[in-house]
Amino acid sequence: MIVDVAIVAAKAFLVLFMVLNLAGVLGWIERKGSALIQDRIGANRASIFGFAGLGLVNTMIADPLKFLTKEDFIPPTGDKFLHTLAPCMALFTALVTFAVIPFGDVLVLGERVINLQVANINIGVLYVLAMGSLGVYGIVIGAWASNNKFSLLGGVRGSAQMISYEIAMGLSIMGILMVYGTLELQEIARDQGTLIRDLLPQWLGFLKPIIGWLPAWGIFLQPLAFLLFFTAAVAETKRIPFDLPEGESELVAGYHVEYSGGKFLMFFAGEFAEIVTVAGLVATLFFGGWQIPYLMRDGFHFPWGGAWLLSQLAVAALQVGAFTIKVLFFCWLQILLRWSVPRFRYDQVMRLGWKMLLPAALINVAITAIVIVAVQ
Amino acid sequence: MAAFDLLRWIPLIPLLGSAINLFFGRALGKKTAGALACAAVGAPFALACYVFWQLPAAGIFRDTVYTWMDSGAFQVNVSFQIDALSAVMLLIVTGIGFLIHVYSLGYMEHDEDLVRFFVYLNLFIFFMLVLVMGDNLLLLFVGWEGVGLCSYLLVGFWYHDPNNSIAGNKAFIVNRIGDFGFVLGMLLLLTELGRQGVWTLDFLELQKHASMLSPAIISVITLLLFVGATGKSAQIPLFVWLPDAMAGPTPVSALIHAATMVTAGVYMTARLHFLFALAPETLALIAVIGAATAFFAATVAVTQNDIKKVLAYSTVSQLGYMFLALGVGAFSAAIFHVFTHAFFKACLFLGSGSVIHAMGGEQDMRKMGGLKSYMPATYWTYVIATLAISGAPFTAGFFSKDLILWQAFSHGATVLWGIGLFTAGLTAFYMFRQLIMVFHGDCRADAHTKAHLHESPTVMTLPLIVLAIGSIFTGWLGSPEYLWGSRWDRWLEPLFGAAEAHHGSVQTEVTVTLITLGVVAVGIIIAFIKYGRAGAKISASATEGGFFYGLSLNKYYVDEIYDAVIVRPFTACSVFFARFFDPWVIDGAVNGVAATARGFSSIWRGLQTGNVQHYVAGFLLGTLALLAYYLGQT
Amino acid sequence: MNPSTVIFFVLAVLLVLSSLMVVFVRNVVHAAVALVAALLLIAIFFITLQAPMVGVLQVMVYAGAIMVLFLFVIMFLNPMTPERPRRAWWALGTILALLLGALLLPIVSKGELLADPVAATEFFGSPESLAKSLFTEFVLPFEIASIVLLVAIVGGVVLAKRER
Amino acid sequence: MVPLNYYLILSAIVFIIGVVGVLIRRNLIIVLMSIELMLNAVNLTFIAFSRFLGSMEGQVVVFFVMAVAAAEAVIGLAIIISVFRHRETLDPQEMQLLKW
Repeated sequence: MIVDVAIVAAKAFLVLFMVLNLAGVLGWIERKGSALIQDRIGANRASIFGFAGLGLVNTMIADPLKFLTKEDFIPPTGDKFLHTLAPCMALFTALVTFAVIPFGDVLVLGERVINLQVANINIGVLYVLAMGSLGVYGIVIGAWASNNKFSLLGGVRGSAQMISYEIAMGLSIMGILMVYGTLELQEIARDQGTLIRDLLPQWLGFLKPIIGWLPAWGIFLQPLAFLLFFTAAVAETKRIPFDLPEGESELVAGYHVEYSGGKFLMFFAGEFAEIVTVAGLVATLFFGGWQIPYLMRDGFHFPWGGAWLLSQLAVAALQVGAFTIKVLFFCWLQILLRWSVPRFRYDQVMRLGWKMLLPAALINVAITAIVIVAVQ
Repeated sequence: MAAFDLLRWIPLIPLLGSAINLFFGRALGKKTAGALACAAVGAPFALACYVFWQLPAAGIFRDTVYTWMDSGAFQVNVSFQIDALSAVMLLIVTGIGFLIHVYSLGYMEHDEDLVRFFVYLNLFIFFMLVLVMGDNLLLLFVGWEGVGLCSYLLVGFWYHDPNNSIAGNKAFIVNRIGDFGFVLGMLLLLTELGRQGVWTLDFLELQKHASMLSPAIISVITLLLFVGATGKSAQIPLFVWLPDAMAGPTPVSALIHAATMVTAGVYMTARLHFLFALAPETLALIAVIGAATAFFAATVAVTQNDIKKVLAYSTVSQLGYMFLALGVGAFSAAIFHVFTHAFFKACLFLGSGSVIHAMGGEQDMRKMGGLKSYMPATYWTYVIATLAISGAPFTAGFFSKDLILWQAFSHGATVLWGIGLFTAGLTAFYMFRQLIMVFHGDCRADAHTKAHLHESPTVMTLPLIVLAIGSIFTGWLGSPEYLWGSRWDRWLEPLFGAAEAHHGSVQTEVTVTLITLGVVAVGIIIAFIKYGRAGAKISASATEGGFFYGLSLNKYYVDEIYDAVIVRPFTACSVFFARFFDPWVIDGAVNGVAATARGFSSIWRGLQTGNVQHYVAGFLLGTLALLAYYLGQT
Repeated sequence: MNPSTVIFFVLAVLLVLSSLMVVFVRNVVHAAVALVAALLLIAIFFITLQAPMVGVLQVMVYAGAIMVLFLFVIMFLNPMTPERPRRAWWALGTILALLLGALLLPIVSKGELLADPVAATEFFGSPESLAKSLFTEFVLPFEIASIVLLVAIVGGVVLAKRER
Repeated sequence: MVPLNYYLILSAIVFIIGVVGVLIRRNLIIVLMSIELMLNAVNLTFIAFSRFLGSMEGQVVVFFVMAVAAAEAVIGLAIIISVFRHRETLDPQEMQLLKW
């Protein structure tokens, strides 16, 4: 009993630690990446006792320190309680989402079977969506509590945008749910270990030599859903090109214009945590999660014959490593996106969400249903 | 009896034609709409011919479409039935209806409202077919009312002239009086038979059970039904609407007010012959009224100057003949006259229409004359039809009218026969008077009209020719026994059976016929003497013709008498009710009820505050009461 | 008192407190936030009652969508005029509500205490079981609900659209 | 295991609190929120019965209640917006034109 609790606590701590640190790393990557793209040096001032060589470490330490030592300003006409509650909610929802994302298969230690996932609940996907929908409160409440017109505008924009894109996001996941037939993320990840040749029906047998060797990852089975989900998820993180709630050039800083110090750090960290979460979700739903193609529990089994057997611990390490690399890749992709694309206009954001993503997601669901019936 | 699903299409096709023209007529355009309307009558005519051809083998065709009402033992079906009698009427309605539709294409060509005209006309055909094909009295009544409605619509067709609307109203209202009698008779029949345990209005059932009623009841029923017949068929005292109904377009006069609708009373009486045969008193009354109407209308027709009015009174007179035949029990003869009369009277009306068309709307015979040379086709067909209605030997009218007179004579109604005989002479006189005034002598029209005189187009003359041929040869079907025998009686024998036994010898019959021919000849000769001479005085007025002439010219002042005796007192009474009874008693009662309700609601309206939360509180109070009740129960 | 009862009472007290806040707090936004809290607490109750699917749906639909809509409208209108309470009406309302409580509580609190008559299975309350009843027995209400939602969408657009 | 009655009493209390809100508050948005509170109290009862009777029907009903509540909120808020545009008030007691 106590050991179980301890294992869960350890996993939770590990995940929290990783995500938060990754958020810090991402902060540095973003600075350096943008500098790279804009042909400048960037983020080279942080130094520890005059030593500026370790840019990553320095920035990771200096950023939080700077925020935490600044004055925590609350607008006198604002709402003190809600002003404090808002960033907590933003960070909280971003962090707890990661609880259901599996970062590896089961690890068997003696008699104990450890599921490499903080919480394995049978409605994991819905949980993700539910937490995502709670994320909007951080913005809305923070914006209102600041009692500032800019932030209120940002909050209104943010709530409308997030509600709009939640629908497209939920519907785009629907295709994945239909293909894998489960709401459990661990199950989804596990199902992606099979190969497409095992899914093809008799009358499509001629395709086996062509695409049969592909793993049954979401990206291959639901390519449209991936595009839709990734777009909607980026919109949910409220980053460029969807940063209308912040809109630095129009709303100054939107919903967090009245935030400073530690509370701003929480918004800041929440945003990066969201990036990590989105990356984890995309990896889990569409890119096999912790799967490495042809890696079974006892090692590699290649479709063209041959096997490379590995110990169980090595397999687990490989899986966790694969997952981490995938997550990092998608984090990098989002940052690249941010610095490459200009901001949408607000009506364009709404049109994209309601008139393009939503119908496309519905069509995807319909086509998926037809194909599933045809294949069965 | 054989079921025959095709029957329902006979009335349905005209109804569909009417509906299509009603909704899409304007879009289709005049030509297409007219062609459609003609086709919508032509197709039923073809069907009717087929039915007629098949009928002898089957005896009776029946097509039950659906159950209209089903109330306990009483059931009414929408069901069509064709027997010998219906078949004859069916052919008249569709055949002559088709000819008149074709004629209307030409006659109404320049009218703005041609589409509306054909909508009404097709609707009329539908209702008339329902009337003659219905297998029960109620369905007959539906058709009866429907044709009345169409008659009203068509009489007032040119509603821009208020006189036309008034004529339409008059036709409708006078008919309403007759229909009231009809409804009473029908209800009495239903309830009296119901009292005997038979709830039905079906003709065959009625015939089977008619003998269950007491003679007195049958007399009342038949009298009431006859009141309906006098309205629809323009008999004394309800004939006044028919001359006025001539305000409608002439094809309408030909179709509705000569050939088909006005014979509905005759048809109804013949259809219920089994009832009427059981009521000798009613039959006697019918005979007297028929003869009186025939004579009376003929005397009016003698002096009329309007070409259509003459024909209208002539129609009334001929209808009188039919009722005379019905009254003496000669149902077959009556229907035979309906049949022949339909041809020659339709021909006469259409001919007069052709004349009016040529004269540019002029209807006064005093302004016509000498048209013979301008419109030969119209003239010759008119001559044939005039000969037929006058009863010239071997024309249709000769056979049918002679048959009626012979039947009256042989049934011992010598006085009625005498009246009929004299009327025949009058008929010959006024018809030839009209022929001479319109077609012979010098043209009295003004120069402008004269310049435009022309023969009518083929679509109008062709029906005339067909009808003229019919005016001669249709009569040959019912020749007396001493010539080549009557196919007609044999055709209707299964229906009317031995009701018509011929009395008297062939010598007597020939003698009677010769007497009739003599009277007719005298009438014709007088007409030629009085109007045929060169320079004969055509325009006569009431003052110079003597007392009787004036009386006749003014239609015996019947309209004025009705106005004074019925219309004015009735109007005065209505005014009284409108001024005093309605505002004080009726409105007072209605307003009083409203005021009472308002008085009470003023007490309660305080509850409706418009405040939602008050309502919620009320809601809650109700819930509390329910909960308390529940707690008290357990 | 076993742990589950303790958890129940903690949650129940929180729920009642947040409900009271919804009704008695002056500030509309505070009330809305309190309602969100109450809804989340109810969702937790759902999950403890073996209805995880409905619980998560509660979070998604109520907390995630409906309440955001409320907040959105509150910010949109920004109604800052304070209410003018009427004492008499307050008293009446409170008395009526207390009466309702007095009548309702005896009903719900009497009768035998049911203690888990059915051993709830793993399957009970799962998405599969919910879907099974939804798409077999209740498929007609389900379709009707979709129509209701469609009508609501159209109605909402029509009502809130600024007429030109 | 917590007895069923506890849940029923809890939801009754929440329900009554909702009733009070509907009755006394003079802000339509809060009234609407109180209605949501009442709906949720009833939902809790349904779920509790569903659990203690071992029947899925309670959960299905809650599912439908949510759908209806969503529709109700949308329409209610739309009405509030359009009323506020015309009258600049959210007080239900000032919206009483609909009477005799």
